Amino acid sequence: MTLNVIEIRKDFPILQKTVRGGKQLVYLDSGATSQKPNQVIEAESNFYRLHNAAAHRGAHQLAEEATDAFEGARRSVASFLVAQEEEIIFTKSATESINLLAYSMGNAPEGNRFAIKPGDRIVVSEMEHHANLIPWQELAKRTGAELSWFSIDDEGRLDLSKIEQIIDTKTKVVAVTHQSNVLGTINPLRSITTRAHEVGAVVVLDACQSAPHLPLNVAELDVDFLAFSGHKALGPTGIGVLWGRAELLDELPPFLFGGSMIETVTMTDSTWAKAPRKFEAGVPNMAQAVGLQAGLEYLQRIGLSKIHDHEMLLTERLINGLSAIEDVQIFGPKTLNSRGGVISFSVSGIHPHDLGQFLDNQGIAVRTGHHCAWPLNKALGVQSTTRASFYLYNLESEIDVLLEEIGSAQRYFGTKK
Amino acid sequence: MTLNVIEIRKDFPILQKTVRGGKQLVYLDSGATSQKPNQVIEAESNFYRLHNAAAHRGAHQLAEEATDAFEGARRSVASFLVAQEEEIIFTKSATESINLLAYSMGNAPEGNRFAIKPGDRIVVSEMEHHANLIPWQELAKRTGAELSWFSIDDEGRLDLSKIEQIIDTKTKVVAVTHQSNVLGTINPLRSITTRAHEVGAVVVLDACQSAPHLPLNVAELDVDFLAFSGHKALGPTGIGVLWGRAELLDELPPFLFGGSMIETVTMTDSTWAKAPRKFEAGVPNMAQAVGLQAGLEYLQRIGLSKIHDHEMLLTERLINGLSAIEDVQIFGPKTLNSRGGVISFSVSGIHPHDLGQFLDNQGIAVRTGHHCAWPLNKALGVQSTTRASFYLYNLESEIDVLLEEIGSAQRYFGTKK
Amino acid sequence: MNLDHLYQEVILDHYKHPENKQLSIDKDVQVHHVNPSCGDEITLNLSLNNGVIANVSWDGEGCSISMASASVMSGLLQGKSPEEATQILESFMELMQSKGTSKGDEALLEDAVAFAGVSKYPARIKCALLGWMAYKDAFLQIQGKSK
Amino acid sequence: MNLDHLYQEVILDHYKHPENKQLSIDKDVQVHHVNPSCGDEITLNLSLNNGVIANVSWDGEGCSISMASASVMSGLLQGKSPEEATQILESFMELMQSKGTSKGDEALLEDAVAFAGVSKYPARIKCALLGWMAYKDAFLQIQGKSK
Ligand SMILES: Cc1ncc(COP(=O)(O)O)c(C=O)c1O
Ligand SMILES: Cc1ncc(COP(=O)(O)O)c(C=O)c1O
Repeated sequence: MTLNVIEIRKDFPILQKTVRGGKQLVYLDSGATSQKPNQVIEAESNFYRLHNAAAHRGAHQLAEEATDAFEGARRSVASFLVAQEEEIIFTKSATESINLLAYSMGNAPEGNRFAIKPGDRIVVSEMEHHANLIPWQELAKRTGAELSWFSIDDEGRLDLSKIEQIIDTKTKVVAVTHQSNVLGTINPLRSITTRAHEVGAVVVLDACQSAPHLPLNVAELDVDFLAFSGHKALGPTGIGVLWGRAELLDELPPFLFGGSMIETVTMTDSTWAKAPRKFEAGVPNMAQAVGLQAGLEYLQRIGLSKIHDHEMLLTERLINGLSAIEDVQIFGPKTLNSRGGVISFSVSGIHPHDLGQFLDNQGIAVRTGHHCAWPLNKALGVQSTTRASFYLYNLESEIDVLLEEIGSAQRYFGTKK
Repeated sequence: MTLNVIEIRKDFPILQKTVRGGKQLVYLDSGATSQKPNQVIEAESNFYRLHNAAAHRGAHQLAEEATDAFEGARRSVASFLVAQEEEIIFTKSATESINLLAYSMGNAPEGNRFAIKPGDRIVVSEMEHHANLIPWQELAKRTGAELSWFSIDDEGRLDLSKIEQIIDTKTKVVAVTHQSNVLGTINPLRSITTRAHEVGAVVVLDACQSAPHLPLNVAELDVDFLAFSGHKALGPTGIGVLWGRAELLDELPPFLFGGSMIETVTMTDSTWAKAPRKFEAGVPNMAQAVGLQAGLEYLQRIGLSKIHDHEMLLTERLINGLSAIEDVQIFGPKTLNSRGGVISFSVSGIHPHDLGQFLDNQGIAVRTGHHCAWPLNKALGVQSTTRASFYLYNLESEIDVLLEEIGSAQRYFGTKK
Repeated sequence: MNLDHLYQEVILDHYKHPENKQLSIDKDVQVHHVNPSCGDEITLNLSLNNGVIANVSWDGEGCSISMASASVMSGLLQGKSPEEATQILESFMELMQSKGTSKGDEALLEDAVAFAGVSKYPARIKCALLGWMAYKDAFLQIQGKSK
Repeated sequence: MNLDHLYQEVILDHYKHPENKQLSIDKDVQVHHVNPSCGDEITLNLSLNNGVIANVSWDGEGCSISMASASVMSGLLQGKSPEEATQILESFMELMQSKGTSKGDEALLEDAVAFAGVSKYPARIKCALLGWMAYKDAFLQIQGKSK
């Protein structure tokens, strides 16, 4: 293991916490939200203590400092994604980022390349998080477009065999997740982007589960828009990112209307500033942007490849361990290629809620339920699963504790002697 | 002065700061954003250090704690507005709160009470901040409704003389500000709400400049929706509030789509949770909600009436001082009744930007420009103004410093000997 | 924390051997409820006869708490008058909101007092209430119809 | 900080006595630019003749920095070839981005080097550039037309 996890853990105050009557916290729910290092907490606090003022409004020193801090955070996110500064839009969450796209496209007038009309097609997949499904459902309903989707195969991978029919020539948008938040599957993007661009569609990537865990480079990914949430990437709550190609952001109409996104305003008409300002109405979430910068810089200092490798070590250990337990079913790829550190499973005879409760009682935090991917659960033929998800601060020994306590749960609920 | 400003200032670390080469900061830009007491900074940090997890998702102890913290913040905001808990929606800002309303109304199907059709009317005023103007402009454009507005009179007050014509029987929405962020005018709401309700319209109140400075009670205000931003009320950036009457929120369609706002989801259709969850898609801005709670509790501990009284003392001192300077013009009410602690003015021969720069150089932070209320500026016949705005941490001596330095600026720019 | 406070014997027994867990054809209404946060679901058939609850049958998929609670509820309400049922329902809801401070009214709730421990786990209260809310909804629908 | 670095004599002089601040009828194009963050605005008329800038006239309302900068710009570019003007424009923009580290190329920028101090005040750079950007836009429009 090349990651010094013991050292890393010292930066995360919450990991020192005990729960449920003195039990050491074992946090295996980073897929829901990551914990925060002191560096992030301090960055946010220091913004308030030293530089707080309304960015881009006012010519006094604090306003200058706040602007510098906020725009510095933008540069940092741009470098994290290997993108241009003006291509980074700060939102409140990935959910908002994707809704922004769907609403902005809905606002596009005829003639605009994003205008969607009856008969056009929007393509998603069966493994989407609700955040990358429902905004498109609703856009389809508002515009009269048709929603189509990729199914999943037995291993929990996208079935791309009918890609030419699914991404047909009427397709305007293809919105897919980079990594499934339930299965851990990392999707092969090249064939999707190639086909989408062939028919003139834009590709929207939900990078919520990949941006915090893998080195990304938007040019190499060849997608057109990308969204992720700060809180899953060591950053604060209340901040998300939308990246879009500069020339596309240029043409995309705005979403939220208000201060700072305008060029001129009269009582009846307004014109818009250039991106990214066009998409950032109101006094922005400055402290959160600065906190996110600290989080992303922390990740880059450790190295995203190293973090991914570490997570794959843990993943291997858990997959092997689970495979050795009778009555356990793993959903999603059982091999390590093209997957990340998210493992969903079920234990026969024990409902995920009960398993989760038992584990919680032992100090282990996992997630149970449909993980905001209800259609995927239906495709898997289950109502809910138990999910363990990892990050740079997880120890191999935590996997062992989890495995051991799954056995204890089986004994507790009487499904095994 | 019943407020112990000296003691209060000790809670605000940034007020100890010096700027522009050792000058004591005089922060007179709270109308743009307020400074934060340690209590708020700590509340946010402590959430990350002790309770961080995804609220409403997962049954482990941290998730329970995060849920409690987030819902506790909701209760606190409800008590601040004397409202019901389920009536409080957390957004990222007042700008989002108002856009939420405009988009949700735009999403209303025929038959829904919020459905807006060609020929319907939306009423605003000439003194609106862009955040309470452009979302309605755009809604009008999308739906074919007509936008009408109240003008202002010579004293900078709403001209309600034609209220019956302006709020006509086709009016669906009346969106007005409680207090102007440029003039300081506090608008008389009773005649507006009475007339609006008479014709079956809902009243949306932009309380950005009032909620942080006046004791509010939504029932007494008799409005239907109310929006304000956390960052102007001692709270963190990245959090806003939308309050709406329970029965109206019930009928209002959702805005952002994604996790946690659903009841059921299939690939083609979804149904929604009840308010407030229906309007809070995604992992919420939990730490910011908790920080806002600390901010509002701080305000309540001091007492909002006392805060308002204090600000009026400062306002009186500044109005008197400015009136005594030759070549100074005040925009907005020159009397103290129905106004708050926001004063815009101009000094002949010195452009607001130059005045602001000069004051900044002396450590005084004021705002200059159109203050995101461009149409109001046109109505006033000016391109920009200089604005001083106060809060509980401002000292009378700071007013004196401002007045003195305006004189110095006149000498510096040669408009006075 | 001792998990046994949550998972009482009674609960685990009902989970393994649920009562009335087969939809009866004797029904005035049928309702379907889901817990949106986890996907647990229940279908419930309810019939009234001569002013008493004649039949409560159900089917569903969910955790031990939700299934056992539906089982206990179905047995408890059978044969009761709507007024008695409402009283029981209210008493159960009160217990759920007690945050571990109440043991429940055993005279009224019988086996359902076993769920007292759930009230200490806020995320599980919805589980325990799933079947009860389905009953309440079904009853209101019958009432609505008869008007 | 010494404010005199920002408000050079030259700047205040041009502010009080601006050059070419009256729209000339001799124009090939007219452009109107605003600074959205403060509302400052400028209207600029530009004409080319025989491959040189024949006339730059303007009118506007704004702060000392924006008005003085437009004044200096208009005098400086008059009579220059478009190539020379572009060189001057680029040099001025570079100066604005120098964060106080550059004094500016006086041979090229002449009086415009007085704006060097502006580069230390990020919020004011847009003021100093308002007139220059209007010129750039106007020139591009003329070029576009002639194609
Ligand atoms: C009256 C008024 N309305 C709306 C807003 C918008 O608030 P925010 O930028 O926090 O969304 C502001 C402040 O900028 C304001 O003063
Ligand atoms: C794959 C995926 N997409 C979208 C989201 C939504 O992110 P958020 O709730 O932060 O907006 C999540 C996380 O909840 C996710 O895992």
